[in-house]
Amino acid sequence: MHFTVKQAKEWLLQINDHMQEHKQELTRLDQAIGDGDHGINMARGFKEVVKKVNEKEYKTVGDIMQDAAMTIISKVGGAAGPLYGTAFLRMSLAFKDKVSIDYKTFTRGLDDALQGMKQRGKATTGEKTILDVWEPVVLFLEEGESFQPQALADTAKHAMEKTKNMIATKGRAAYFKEKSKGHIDPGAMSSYYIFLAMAEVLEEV
Amino acid sequence: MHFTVKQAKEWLLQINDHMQEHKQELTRLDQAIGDGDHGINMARGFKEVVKKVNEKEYKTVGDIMQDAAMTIISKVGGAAGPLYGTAFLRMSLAFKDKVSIDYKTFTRGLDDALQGMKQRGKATTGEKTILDVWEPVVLFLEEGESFQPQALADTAKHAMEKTKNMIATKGRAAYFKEKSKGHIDPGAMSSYYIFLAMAEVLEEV
Amino acid sequence: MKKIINDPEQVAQEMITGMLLAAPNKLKQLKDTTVIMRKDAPIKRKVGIVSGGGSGHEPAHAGYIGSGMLDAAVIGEVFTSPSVDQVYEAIKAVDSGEGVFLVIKNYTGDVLNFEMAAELATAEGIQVEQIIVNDDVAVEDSSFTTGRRGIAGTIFIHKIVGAKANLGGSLEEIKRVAEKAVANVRSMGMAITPCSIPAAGEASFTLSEQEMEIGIGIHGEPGIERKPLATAKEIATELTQKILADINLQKNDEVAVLINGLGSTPDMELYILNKEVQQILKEKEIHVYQTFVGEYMTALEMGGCSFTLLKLDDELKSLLDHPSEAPHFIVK
Amino acid sequence: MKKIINDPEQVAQEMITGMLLAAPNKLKQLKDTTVIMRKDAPIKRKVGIVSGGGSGHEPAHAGYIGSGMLDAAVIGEVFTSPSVDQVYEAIKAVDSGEGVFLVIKNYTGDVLNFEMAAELATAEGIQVEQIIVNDDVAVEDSSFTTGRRGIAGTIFIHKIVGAKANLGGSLEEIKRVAEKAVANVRSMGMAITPCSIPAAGEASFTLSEQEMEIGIGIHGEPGIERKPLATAKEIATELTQKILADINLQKNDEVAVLINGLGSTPDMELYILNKEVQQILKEKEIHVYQTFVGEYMTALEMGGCSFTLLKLDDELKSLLDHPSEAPHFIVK
Ligand SMILES: Nc1ncnc2c1ncn2[C@@H]1O[C@H](COP(=O)(O)OP(=O)(O)O)[C@@H](O)[C@H]1O
Ligand SMILES: Nc1ncnc2c1ncn2[C@@H]1O[C@H](COP(=O)(O)OP(=O)(O)O)[C@@H](O)[C@H]1O
Ligand SMILES: [Mg+2]
Ligand SMILES: [Mg+2]
Ligand SMILES: [Mg+2]
Ligand SMILES: [Mg+2]
Repeated sequence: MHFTVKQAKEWLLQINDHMQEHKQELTRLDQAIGDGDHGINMARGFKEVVKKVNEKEYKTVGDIMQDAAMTIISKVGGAAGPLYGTAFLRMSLAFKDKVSIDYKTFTRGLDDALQGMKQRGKATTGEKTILDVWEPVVLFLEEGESFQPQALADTAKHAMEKTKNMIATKGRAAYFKEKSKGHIDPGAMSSYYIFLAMAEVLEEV
Repeated sequence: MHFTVKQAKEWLLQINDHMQEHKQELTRLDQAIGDGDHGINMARGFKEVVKKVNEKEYKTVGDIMQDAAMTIISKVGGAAGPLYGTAFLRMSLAFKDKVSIDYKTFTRGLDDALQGMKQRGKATTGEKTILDVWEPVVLFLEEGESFQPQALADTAKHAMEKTKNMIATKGRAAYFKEKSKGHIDPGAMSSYYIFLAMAEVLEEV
Repeated sequence: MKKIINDPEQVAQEMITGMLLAAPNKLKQLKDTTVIMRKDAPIKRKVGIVSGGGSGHEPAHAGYIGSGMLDAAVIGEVFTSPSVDQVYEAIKAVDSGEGVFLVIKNYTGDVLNFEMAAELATAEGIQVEQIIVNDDVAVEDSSFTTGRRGIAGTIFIHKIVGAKANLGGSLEEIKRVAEKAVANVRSMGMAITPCSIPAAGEASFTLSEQEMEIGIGIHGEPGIERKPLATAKEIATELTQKILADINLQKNDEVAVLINGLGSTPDMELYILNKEVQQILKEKEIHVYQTFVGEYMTALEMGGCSFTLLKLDDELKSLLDHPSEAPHFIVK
Repeated sequence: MKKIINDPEQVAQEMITGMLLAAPNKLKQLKDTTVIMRKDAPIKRKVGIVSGGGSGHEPAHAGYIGSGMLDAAVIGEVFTSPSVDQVYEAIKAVDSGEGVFLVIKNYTGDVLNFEMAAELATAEGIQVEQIIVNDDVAVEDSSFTTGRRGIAGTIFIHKIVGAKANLGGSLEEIKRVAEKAVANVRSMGMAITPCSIPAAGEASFTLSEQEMEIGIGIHGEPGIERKPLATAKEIATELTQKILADINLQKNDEVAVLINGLGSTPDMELYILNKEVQQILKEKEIHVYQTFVGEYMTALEMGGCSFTLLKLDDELKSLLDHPSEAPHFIVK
């Protein structure tokens, strides 16, 4: 099974569906330990991503991922915008000129994305952020040999839930210190939906 | 029976007691059909009147009324300040150099006060103001021949209650138009307390 | 009622102290009064300009003290006109021999106290003239009422008379431009949340979560109508229409626009309202000479706004453009 | 949540339109962006100064655009950093060849977006320098956090770097005074009522009728402590003590003081707070060179305040005194 332009596009559409549907849930979490805009930011940004990728025909996965990255960077704003934007930009570089991507290349692209976000945000795992979902997912992919959609989604979900008991040391939630415990990190949750969307798309193949 | 410096002073002290006690009631009425400061204004002003007249020994009723007038003018503020201030100033002129005031002089002094307020406020009776208590009281005094404290208080009370069904055409309550109906005018109520205090003082004589 | 204060009975006094400490080189307090004035007043060969009223409308009026606007502001208790003697002291303090001009908002309390003070000053040989500002179109000017209220349009009157005085205008000339400006200024407000007088301890009125009041006064006096909270566009349309219905504005006429916040309405919302107002005026081909957006005449922490239009001719334009050093209305 | 708006998703865009319509002779919008800039930018032989961040803090930052302060402000959605490309466009637009200096408040979103934009601009051959403002002493600067937040002290940084740029300072010289100013500025805030982001539709946090929160951030991020609402004097004492504990101020040192309203706190209360602060500083024999009281950096309609102290030397004093035409910080 390979990841093609068709899957990439479906992935983006599916992410958008989740962001629209869970906008309020994400915002509520960000109200609890942030400034209450994460759901708004993600819903606004991915709506624009869908608009953008629906306008064009893409030949390569790299191209569609690059348009997604640029739209995320310019439309999401906040902390999540440059971080997710960096992730998609790194994937677009890893998938450059490719029309179909195999498991290994796909895994490498996601690891590039993770490393890009780590550098950009000067953060590491355990700080109650996006990274706490991306790293377990990348490790899971690196251990496997082919796409296992359900296990992928489970990994992301489990990772997201683990952020609940973490104390934030990066991002706005860090101001809440110990009080940030007891709430799932909003960025971790939006990352979960990104991987859930991926699993749903891979499932259909 | 005559009205002397002693009674004049007791009158002012008694007015103050009523204003402190009914501060919130007056303010509530003014909240309903004004700007909510009448009780605050009257309580602040008469507290100062008492402070002032307690500082000095007075020889004439005119003198103590003049100090009361000047204090009201400078400490009450709002619409009530210049109006009541004018009333007490007119009384002080009518009682000038007098150590003891008979019924006729007293009545004339109160009529002067009423006329002074009418001129100052360019208002007449029936406009749901202070005047709607003062005029009936002055008429009552003019019809009588000697002090009748209880009847005086009843007249003032009755007059105050009649303002409830009036529509205000002067002062801030005028902005409420028809809606001003159903609430006693705050100025009418403070005037009632002024005459109630007077009756209480005369009663004791 | 939640407030950052010490003693509800002392708010006006303590505010005055805080104002003076913030601008010790520009302002002084007239001893034993609640009068704040220019440190350099009285100004030789200039008519003195005095305004004032109850406090709770900040920056009105002390924020408009400065060369080109007011010489003194007389500050009352919250929403309560200052008393006669305070106004009288202010008049005496700013008179340089050229006389004193009073700007009075049309409320019984203000009118009575300022007029009595003017009588006292006149008796002392000081020339005093005055203007009563009644710009609020929410209250019809009929025999039914004491006349229209004075609201945010007062700021334009301060500017016009202050400029005229600075240019050496006599009391009579100042009175003439003041009357012209008042004849050409109209305002109207609306509220979405109430305010509370500190000493009263509770809100002056209540509005439900879905309600607004059109035409409300700056002390919470009622307006024309309570109705469901509308959009900025609808609100702008309603207020502008009411104002335009009352003032004769033709195509190509020029106006100054003031979008005033009543206290807790963010600048963001005032700018959104401004967008709508400018659109409406543009459609009517009324030319906007200058726009002011911000808090100019507040009602404590009331949520809401007022709009003011001042119809301009060349004279009013040049007076509006005249330099002012008043911290809340600086013109270079 | 009661707001005077049209569409909660469009508030930032509509506000920008309203701002431009209010000052068409002074401001322009960079096409297809949320960047507002001086109409006459780029200014020849002057380093361009760019600031910005989420909206909802008005008059920050667009109110500080003008000769002597900012050349451009990049405006994000409410409480959301503007994106990389917006900042990048602003940098390109104000560069006259002398380079561009960025003033960034220390929030992950702002830092990431501004830094990525700076990288892009540097790659295009534009010289870019920056300062990260972190004046909020409520959050200790430990490894536990992402560092202190940037709040109202940012306004002083705008003033200092804007003046230095106006005086012909190079990027390096501007960076030096910016670092000096940031090293000498400290702030702290508190809230009594919350704010709500229009698109969220509900308050970001709740406080009971008797509660206040000390050390709150300008987006409603938590502070140090929730406790019973205290008097102005107690609040002033607590905030001032926290600031003084963090900055080395000796007898006879000179400071600028900023008493900032967060949105719905009336000027009256800010002046009462100022009275208390000045008293405390006087007792410590710290000399107040200049005082600013008003709304400089708000959090929508939040009720509350922040205090800022900027320790001054001769250089900072002269930069603070340098003329500014920015409408919300005019200096003659
Ligand atoms: N340095 C960082 N590295 C990785 N993720 C981060 C970092 N800082 C914040 N985040 C993530 O961003 C999320 C918040 O995004 P968002 O609400 O859109 O931005 P903002 O905090 O600017 O309002 C957090 O929940 C967290 O997961
Ligand atoms: N023109 C007037 N003549 C007589 N009484 C008046 C007039 N205007 C107002 N009043 C009285 O003043 C009262 C209000 O006084 P107060 O609340 O102290 O002043 P303000 O209206 O300035 O807040 C009214 O209830 C009314 O009785
Ligand atoms: Mg957020
Ligand atoms: Mg009243
Ligand atoms: Mg009053
Ligand atoms: Mg944000």
